[in-house]
Amino acid sequence: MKVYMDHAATTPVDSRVVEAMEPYFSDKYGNPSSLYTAGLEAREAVEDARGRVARLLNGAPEGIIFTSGGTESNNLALKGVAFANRKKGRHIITTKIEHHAVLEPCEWLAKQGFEITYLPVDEHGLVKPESLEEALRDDTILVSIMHANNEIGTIEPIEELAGIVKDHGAYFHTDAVQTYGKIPVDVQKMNVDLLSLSSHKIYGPKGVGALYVRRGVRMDPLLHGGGHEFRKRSGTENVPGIVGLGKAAEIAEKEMDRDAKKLTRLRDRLIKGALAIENSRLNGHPEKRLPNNANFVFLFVEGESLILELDFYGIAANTGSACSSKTLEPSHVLSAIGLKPEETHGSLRLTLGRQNTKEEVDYVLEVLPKVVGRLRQISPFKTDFVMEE
Amino acid sequence: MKVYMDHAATTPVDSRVVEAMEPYFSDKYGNPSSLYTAGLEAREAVEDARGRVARLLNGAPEGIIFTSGGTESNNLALKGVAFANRKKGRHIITTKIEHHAVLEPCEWLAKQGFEITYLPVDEHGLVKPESLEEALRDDTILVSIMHANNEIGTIEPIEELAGIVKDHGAYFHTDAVQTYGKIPVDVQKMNVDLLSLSSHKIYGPKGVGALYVRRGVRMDPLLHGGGHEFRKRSGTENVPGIVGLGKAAEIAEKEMDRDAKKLTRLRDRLIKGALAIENSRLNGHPEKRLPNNANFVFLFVEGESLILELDFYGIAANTGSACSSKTLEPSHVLSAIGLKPEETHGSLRLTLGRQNTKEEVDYVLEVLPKVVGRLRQISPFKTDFVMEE
Amino acid sequence: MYSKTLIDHFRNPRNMGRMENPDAVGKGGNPVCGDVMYIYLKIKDNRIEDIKFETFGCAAAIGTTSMITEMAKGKTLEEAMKITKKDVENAVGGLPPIKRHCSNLSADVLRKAIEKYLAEQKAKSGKKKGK
Amino acid sequence: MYSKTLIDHFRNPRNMGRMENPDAVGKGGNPVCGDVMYIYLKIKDNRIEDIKFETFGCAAAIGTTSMITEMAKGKTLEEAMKITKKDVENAVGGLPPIKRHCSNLSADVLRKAIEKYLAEQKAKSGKKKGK
Ligand SMILES: Cc1ncc(COP(=O)(O)O)c(C=O)c1O
Ligand SMILES: Cc1ncc(COP(=O)(O)O)c(C=O)c1O
Repeated sequence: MKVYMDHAATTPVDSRVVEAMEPYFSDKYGNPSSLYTAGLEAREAVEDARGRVARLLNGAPEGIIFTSGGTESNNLALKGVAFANRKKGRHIITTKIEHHAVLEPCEWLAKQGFEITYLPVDEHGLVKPESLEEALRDDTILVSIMHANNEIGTIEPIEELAGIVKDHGAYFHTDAVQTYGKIPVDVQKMNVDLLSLSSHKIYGPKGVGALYVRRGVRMDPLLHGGGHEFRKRSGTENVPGIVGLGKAAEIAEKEMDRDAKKLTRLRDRLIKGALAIENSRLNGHPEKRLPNNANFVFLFVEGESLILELDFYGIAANTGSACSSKTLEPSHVLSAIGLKPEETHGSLRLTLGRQNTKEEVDYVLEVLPKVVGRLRQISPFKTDFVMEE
Repeated sequence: MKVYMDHAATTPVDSRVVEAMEPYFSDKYGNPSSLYTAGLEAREAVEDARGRVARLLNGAPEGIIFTSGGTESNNLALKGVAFANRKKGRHIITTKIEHHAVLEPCEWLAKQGFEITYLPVDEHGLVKPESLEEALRDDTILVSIMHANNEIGTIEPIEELAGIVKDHGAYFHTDAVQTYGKIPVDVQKMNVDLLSLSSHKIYGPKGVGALYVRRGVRMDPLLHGGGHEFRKRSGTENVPGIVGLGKAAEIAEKEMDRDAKKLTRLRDRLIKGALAIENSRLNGHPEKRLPNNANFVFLFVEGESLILELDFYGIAANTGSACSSKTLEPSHVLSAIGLKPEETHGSLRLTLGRQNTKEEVDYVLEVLPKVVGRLRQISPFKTDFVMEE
Repeated sequence: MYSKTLIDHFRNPRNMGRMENPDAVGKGGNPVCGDVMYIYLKIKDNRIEDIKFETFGCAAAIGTTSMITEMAKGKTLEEAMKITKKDVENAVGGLPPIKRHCSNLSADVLRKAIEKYLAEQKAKSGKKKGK
Repeated sequence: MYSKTLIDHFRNPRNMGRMENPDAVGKGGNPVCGDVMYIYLKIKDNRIEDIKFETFGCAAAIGTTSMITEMAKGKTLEEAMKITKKDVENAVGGLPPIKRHCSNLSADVLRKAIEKYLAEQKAKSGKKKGK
């Protein structure tokens, strides 16, 4: 059995999305900046997609800046606002559990003379509003807090957090890469000025995303050039990609509620079953979590081994283990919620998607104890991490 | 008859490229960073494409950084080198005829405290080596000169220009968006440190490109995040796009020479025929020009009108007219080669592609005199631009 | 980008061409900027009896000049002078924002032609009176 | 990423498990870093008669430890001590660069076990002599 349960990493492109994109490769291939018919046709397709993407977050179409993905959207938001507003202030607030695509731009900005405050989170991964209140300063120009965490699935109280910043004069950005298209996202209600989203997390193609920018936000472009995307992001528009994202947004608008209900049921079944394995634990918030996210620790086994072993059974999953990362550092998110390094090694993330079934969940629940059991058999640790001398 | 003659703006995706991309949307959709089979499969596809792209410019595969297109490649080269080397110096040299995707990043860098020298060109669009020699300073960290100009098609003597910079210690970047895949590009022979290319100009998909970076070049990333692309460009890889670019490079490697010969013949036929129209002129170099580029001025008519009128005949073409640009400024390239503003308005660019035929060229040569004639009939200017009082 | 009406006027310009012995000529724009309009008038009994135009410029420039000739033909000078940029824009079914300023000059040019005509008439009759 | 050989040793580890009453035990790594190896030895006549291992860690850690147990079994202590990291890496058919340092510890652990054993033997025989 082949079971893909890594939808937080990427998703298959929906066949309806592929179909929508297809004409724009070799048939309607015009450059949207061109004046002739083929160009106008491409322009229309781009603007149509812009409208759909905007509607799913209740924002103005002119606020949608198409980018190459979530990483670019985050970089544009952070660096764009930082460079354009540095005469006003050089202080930026974010959290310890952001995606690298927020943390790394922040670290780079720190080298350019900006000062970054990283807010802590509680054991479930929630940012405490008081900590934001305390961190805000006169020279704070930007607050960036993710809508939901990609590893542990915790959903942050953005409405409340953005409310605190609202009267302060700093811009509020949220990385909604893991929520847009999965749970309701409403820039008006959430009161955010900038919001990042990515296509390949919602059954759209890789290589395209968007940044929502509220009217009036002062920001520099990150990609300078021909002045595309309302002079905020240059480069010939990725027409098929944008059309694909538009279609993915359209489908999400219609099917999101139904999907979320189904996924929540599957997720809860998965969590209940997996926690029957001894020395296991759920990471993230018990309720305030993405409908499709389950994240566990299985003590005494190591995540990369777990992933490879599951792969032999046809199951695609993820881990926050250090051994599986390019930097050999354990997940900063699991560390931030208080896990010890030796615990983070045993983390397993299963993220469900539209195509997953109850049978697949049951198959995973049948395989998982075997796999964990076998690795524990190989492991010198059975009840504790102490190394006997 | 439908005749697309704007291949410098964008090209249709080759059907072989579409075919190569297709499996990577809904079938082999894994994230190349993932450890399981689907991830490894995607990784393999990306590395395979990297090899092909590298081979067509005679560089090491590790030197290829995949980006979202030519604009990002240029921004990464310029800003990446500028920020990483600014302790060494703050002087950058470029030319007056670069694409906006070089000029605009330069203008932004100027605001960040860098100093930019814009080299002039002669009446054919050629940069004079002496002018580069004169402009080089001790604090020059980067020279960026395009391989061939996108408007007038002039091919710059990169080998010679880069040779001047070689012993100086500044990096040499070339924007090869209009040459890679069309004429031979060899980073060793050309002696360049960085080279930008774009997929959608060579029958690959929009939304993907690459920057070649020679080993040892000091540069900051532009998109910070998960550390993809040798830590030089983060963001989930656009797998189908990258596969498409790889396939386009593979096809170009095989067919480039044959295509160039055919295009040169068609181009020369087109130029000869169009110059039979009175009060017309060829822009760019008579010989050192792209095999597919023809650029004219037809006095007393305006380019946007010309484009729309040609569109009625099914002909897709381009102009450097101010009225057709977002900023209402005439082409900086035509100005740099000495055209007067009133002349730039009458410019017409026809850029040929793989699919164009002799019949299509003859059709354009049949339509063009009619169209120019009609617009001249409407125009108050018939022999000169003088406004009688 | 352009409305059907504008495209129609661009493709089939009304009243196009130079006029022999016009009673008034208006000129506007600048070849450096890429838009130049000439409007020629035949005036009889304070009314525009015939009107012609020549335009160097983009489709918006050509289309709006063609449109104003239709709008002005047969009107009294006073009526014709009341035609605004906005009227022309509305008549062609709207214009892209970027085209509103530089390419939509025909109302100014028409007004200039009429003003010049009226000033000349005044000067003439003044001369007559003065005699 | 991993060679077929390594994957085989990961999936079907040789000599896996704890050993009752070993003559020597080597321990290496650190749970904080994510890789811990235990190597157990039965030694007879200066030769490794039996060998077992337990590993907490990634596939590279498990596979290389399994591999070294096969390489060392039956060898004299001197021979076994000569096995290097590089030997193990070659035997598993190479390792991803990032895995070469932290996960390929088994050669060190084996050497440590033998050294400890030899030191103990020396101490014992010393004691005997001393008596
Ligand atoms: C929360 C979050 N932000 C940003 C990103 C980066 O998005 P992309 O891969 O589209 O660059 C991801 C996914 O990788 C993510 O999960
Ligand atoms: C010379 C040159 N450089 C850069 C670019 C920008 O490339 P892209 O459209 O892929 O961003 C183009 C084309 O638009 C170009 O012709």
